[in-house]
Amino acid sequence: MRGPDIQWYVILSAILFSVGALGVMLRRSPLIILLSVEIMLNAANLLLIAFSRLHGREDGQIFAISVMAVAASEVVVGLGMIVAMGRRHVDLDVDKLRTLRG
Amino acid sequence: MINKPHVDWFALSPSLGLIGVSFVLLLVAVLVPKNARKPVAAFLAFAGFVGSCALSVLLYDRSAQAVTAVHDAIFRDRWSALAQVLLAGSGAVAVLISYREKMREEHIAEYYALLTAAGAGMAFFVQASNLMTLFLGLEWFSIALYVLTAIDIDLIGSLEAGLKYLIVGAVGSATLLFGSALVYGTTGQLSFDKIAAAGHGHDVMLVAGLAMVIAGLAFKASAAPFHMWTPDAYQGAPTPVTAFMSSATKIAALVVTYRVLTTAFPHDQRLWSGAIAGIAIASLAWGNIGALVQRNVKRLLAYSSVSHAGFMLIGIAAANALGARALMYYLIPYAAMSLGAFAVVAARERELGVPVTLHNLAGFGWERPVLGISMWVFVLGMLGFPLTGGFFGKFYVFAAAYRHGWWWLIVAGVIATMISAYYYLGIVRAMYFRESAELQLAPAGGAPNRELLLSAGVLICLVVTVGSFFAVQPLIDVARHAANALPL
Amino acid sequence: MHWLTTILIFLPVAGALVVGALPLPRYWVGSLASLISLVEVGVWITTATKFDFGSASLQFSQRRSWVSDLNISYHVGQYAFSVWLVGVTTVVMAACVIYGWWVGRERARAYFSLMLLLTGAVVGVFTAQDLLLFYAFFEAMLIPLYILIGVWGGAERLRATLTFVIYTVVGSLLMLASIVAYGLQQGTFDLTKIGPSNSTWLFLGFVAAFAIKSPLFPLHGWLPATYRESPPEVSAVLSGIVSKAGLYGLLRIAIPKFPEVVADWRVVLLVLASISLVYGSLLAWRAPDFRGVVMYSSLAQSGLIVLGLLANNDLGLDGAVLQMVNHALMSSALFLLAGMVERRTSTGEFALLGGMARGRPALATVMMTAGIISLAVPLSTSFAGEFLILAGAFQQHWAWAVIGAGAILLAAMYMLRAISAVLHQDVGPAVPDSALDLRGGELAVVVPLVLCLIGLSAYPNLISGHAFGGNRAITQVITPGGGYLTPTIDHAAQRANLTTCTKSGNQGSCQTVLVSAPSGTTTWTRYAP
Amino acid sequence: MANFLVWVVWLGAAFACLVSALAVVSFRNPFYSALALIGNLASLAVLFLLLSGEFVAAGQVLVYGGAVMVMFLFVIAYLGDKSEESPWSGGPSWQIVGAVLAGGAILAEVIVVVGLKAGDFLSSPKPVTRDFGSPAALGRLFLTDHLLAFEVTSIVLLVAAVGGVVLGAHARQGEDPTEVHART
Repeated sequence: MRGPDIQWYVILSAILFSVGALGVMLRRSPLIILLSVEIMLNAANLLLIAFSRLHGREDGQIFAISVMAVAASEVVVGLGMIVAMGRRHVDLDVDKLRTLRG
Repeated sequence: MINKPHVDWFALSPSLGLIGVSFVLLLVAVLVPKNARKPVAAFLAFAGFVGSCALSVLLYDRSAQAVTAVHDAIFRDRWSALAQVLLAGSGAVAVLISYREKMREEHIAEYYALLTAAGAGMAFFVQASNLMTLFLGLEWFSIALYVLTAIDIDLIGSLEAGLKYLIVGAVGSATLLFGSALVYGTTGQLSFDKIAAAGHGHDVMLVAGLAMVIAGLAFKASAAPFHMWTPDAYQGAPTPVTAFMSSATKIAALVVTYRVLTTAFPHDQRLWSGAIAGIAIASLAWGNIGALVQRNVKRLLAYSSVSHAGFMLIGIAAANALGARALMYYLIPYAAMSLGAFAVVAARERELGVPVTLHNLAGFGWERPVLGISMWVFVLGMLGFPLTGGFFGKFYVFAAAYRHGWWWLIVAGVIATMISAYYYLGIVRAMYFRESAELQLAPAGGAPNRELLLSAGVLICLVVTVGSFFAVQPLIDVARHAANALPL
Repeated sequence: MHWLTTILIFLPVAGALVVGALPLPRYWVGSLASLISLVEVGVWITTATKFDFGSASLQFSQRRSWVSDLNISYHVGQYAFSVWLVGVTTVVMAACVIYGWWVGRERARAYFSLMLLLTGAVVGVFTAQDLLLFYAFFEAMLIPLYILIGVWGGAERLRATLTFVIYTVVGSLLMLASIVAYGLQQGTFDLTKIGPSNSTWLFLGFVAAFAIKSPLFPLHGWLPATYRESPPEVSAVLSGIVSKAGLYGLLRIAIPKFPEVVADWRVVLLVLASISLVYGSLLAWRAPDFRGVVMYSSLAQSGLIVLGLLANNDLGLDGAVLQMVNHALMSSALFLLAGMVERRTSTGEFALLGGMARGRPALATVMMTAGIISLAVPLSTSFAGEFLILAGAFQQHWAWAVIGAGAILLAAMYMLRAISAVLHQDVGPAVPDSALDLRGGELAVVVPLVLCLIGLSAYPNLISGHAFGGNRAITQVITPGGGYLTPTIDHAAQRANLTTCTKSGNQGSCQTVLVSAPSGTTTWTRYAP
Repeated sequence: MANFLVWVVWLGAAFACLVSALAVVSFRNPFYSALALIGNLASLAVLFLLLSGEFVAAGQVLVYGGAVMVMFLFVIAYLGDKSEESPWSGGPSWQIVGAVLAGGAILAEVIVVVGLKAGDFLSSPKPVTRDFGSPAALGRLFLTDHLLAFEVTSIVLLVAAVGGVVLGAHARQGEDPTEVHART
């Protein structure tokens, strides 16, 4: 294969995953958290496709396509909740969501 | 040329049947007139779960030989069939509990459709035999559960719980996915058997993948430190949904965890044994200490479910046949106790119209003797007292740990149980030792109406909880046959 | 025939279910429960008359496999000493149930149902021959007690139940850990088959549970709050019957199953027992109220009985069993009397009591009799019991006997002080003139207990001579090399099969040899396999 | 030469990918974050192409870049100002420390893993034919080996759609939903 080895892809995807994870943990807007989750899923997808190429097997790509569909589903549900909350004039800040307390 | 794979419809029947019912329920949402929608939908959902339960029993009977079906996508064996029986049973009881729940009438059919879809997803999930079906099954039921948690969209708490559950759940599944990708990268295989056959034990990348897979599954099993969503989601979700989540999700996640670990990673058994033992201890500690300070009963039970995950993980950490048996057996009374306890909470909640706390449980035991005694039995069962299956559950788990040579796990479990006595008996104390008059509690809207369906659900749970104490041997035999499907 | 034990356990349990489920008025509930508890006494009398006290073997036993996976079975049966403990249980429980009926407890269905449940659980503890079954009954006792104290107890009942439950749950969970390890190690949970173990940790797990239940110093912290806040008949059951479950556990499990460990720990346990005895007596002497005296005397008596159990000879064991029965009767009678006094005066404080003997002959007579017997005057049954125990302890070392004798002197002091503070002296401010003498119902409850004591005083050998069958010979000898001998006695042939075990590391090896019966050797009574 | 070009493309795409990902998590306005994510997805699609994943790359652009992100943008536009947040401000400090630690741990773990692995295995991909990753090849797999996965994916989408419908219902008239805390 020409170009970079698979390990460069793996490193890239690891960094992406970490960036996404940091976004989830540090940001408070549910929308941005949702976007960060997408980055994490995409990092995993990159990994899947890279390994699919490594092993010369297409099932990794198949997996990646399913993941896209699943990610879209999560986005639908997540956005649905965010919209519902927005309609009810709730402050969209996960740190301020304190209705549920022990 | 496209050669369609042979599809073992029978192996798929428990989940297919349920998802079929779910589709029918979506039609009901449109076709059946509004006033008849609730009973029709509830009945269909109940029938769906019972039917799925029956199919799972048949599947159990006819799957003595463990095989994979539909091109290595799913397992057809007794381990998954038994889990499906439990899942479908929990679902049926959840329907009984749901019936009188106050919720939006116009979405009642969708509610049951999502409930059955979640059940179907779990039934599929426990059969998963490759990393792809594992991930898809997980998402299938998770997404349904996210919506169910948030379904009471008039309550901020419900939406909030749904959103928190979704975010944490999505992170969990992304972790699982990344781990799966690493495993796939190391071995070039997706299916569990072949991952094991590829034999890359102790490969660094595989171990990293394994760790992330365990973390991802631990999110679903709400094992510490991946449990942070549990109290919020359990508290905010409509109580019948909480009941279903607490029992069914735990069944699905733990059964699959054990399956994945033993089937795909037998070479790394020492590693994952240790990791699971660590998670188990963390769950025991966190769950019990967290529960000590709770006043809200749903939240308290949520923390207790974290600690129960810890107990069952002890069975997994033991990594022997006894541990598999212990896990399967433990799940039976646990599912019943957890469903039953939340059902009782639901009854009290409907009666008072406010969240149930230890404070307003006062006098409940005397006002509603049957529910009171049932709750009493459930919490004693969770505490692991004799005369309930919870006792033998703990006993077997300890026995498995002992067989593995890890007496310190027993010590951890014993200490956890001691701590848990405080808050479990606190529930009994709240129900019996105080009068409701003394605290001036009054039912919202007159005397509580008799809820036959809910009481029936509670009684079923009661019978299972107590029955599993007396009928240990038959249940253990069943669990043993189920565990034979695993390469232990 | 073999069903008798099972009936003894499950008759009250079934009765509890009936009483709890039937929607009867309060009076009828009480009478039904009393009837059931009396029938239970009748069943026990039948058992006792059919029991062969000459045999040391398990009788009326029944065994059903329960969890064949781990060799757990429903195995119940009675040894001679269990018969006596079961008997005293049924008698005391009947008295307490009838007292509850006479007093007219609120929420009668729940109350009597729990009392009957408790009866079944305690009888189960005394007859279970499987470790797991034993544990199940042991824990099952806690459930009704928790509710009985928490619902019908005094003002401080919430705190009392909390300490009580924390102590007992901690103890029994330690025992559970030991049971798991012990049973899996030995491959069976059957008490009649399970072999001895030499693990100190397992032993301590069992001892912790039993010492808390008994109670034994320093694990008696739950005692004061619990005994003061319980309804009197529940206190009677607790100190009379439930504490015996702990002592029975030592007798049946901790001592015979861990011969080597007991040998190593004997002195420690004897010291603890002595401290319980002396410290309990002193506390009882200083106690400001009637219940306090009875309660701390229970601690002292537990210590005394443990002294007998660990004396490691026939005398001590016989005395211990006799004293268990004595104490069950005495302490339940005294707690019931305390309750009766409190009903009249609303207090048990000695400072507020006094002079109750005047014009109340029945109260004075019954209380004097019970008190005199419990301070162990010569010719009384408790004198017999304590004498046997001290004689046994003397054979261990004279110091134990001295301590015991001293404590018995203290017992005389505190008991006389309590009696005089209630019955004699000036009329206390809390004693109204209108306070009645004991009524018929109360007499019907407490007089039978006192009569049992008087009967035993006439013939204590009924128990002390019939607690371990006819066998009077050694079973276990700790050899100087650290091994131990386990003989089984063949009486017809007048010889013993001595199994010699030697220890090397954790593994022991055994060989069986035949020896002639070593008569007169002071060692251990074979009372249970 | 061709090898050099591939390297240049890879570096460009990887750089764009990282920068856009960092942008997503640090923008104040979710609108810009979403736009940055589109850039991220596009650059990932380029990487997919380099890995012979033509169909996946196309799907990435169409499904993600098209459908999903448009949905995001609509929602953000609908919510307006409410969705804005000042990033990196406040919040419990332990949370940030924990997050940085966790993120760093994940990163370090994987890099160490890969660093240790560096060598023969990851640098010798199997040779593949020209139609590797083509729609036809993937389509065949979807209908044979991974039939079930395909079907289940559609079920997941359907469940999500039902969820969207349920969650999208309007609040009841005449009730201030913030007041309704009956259960919680």
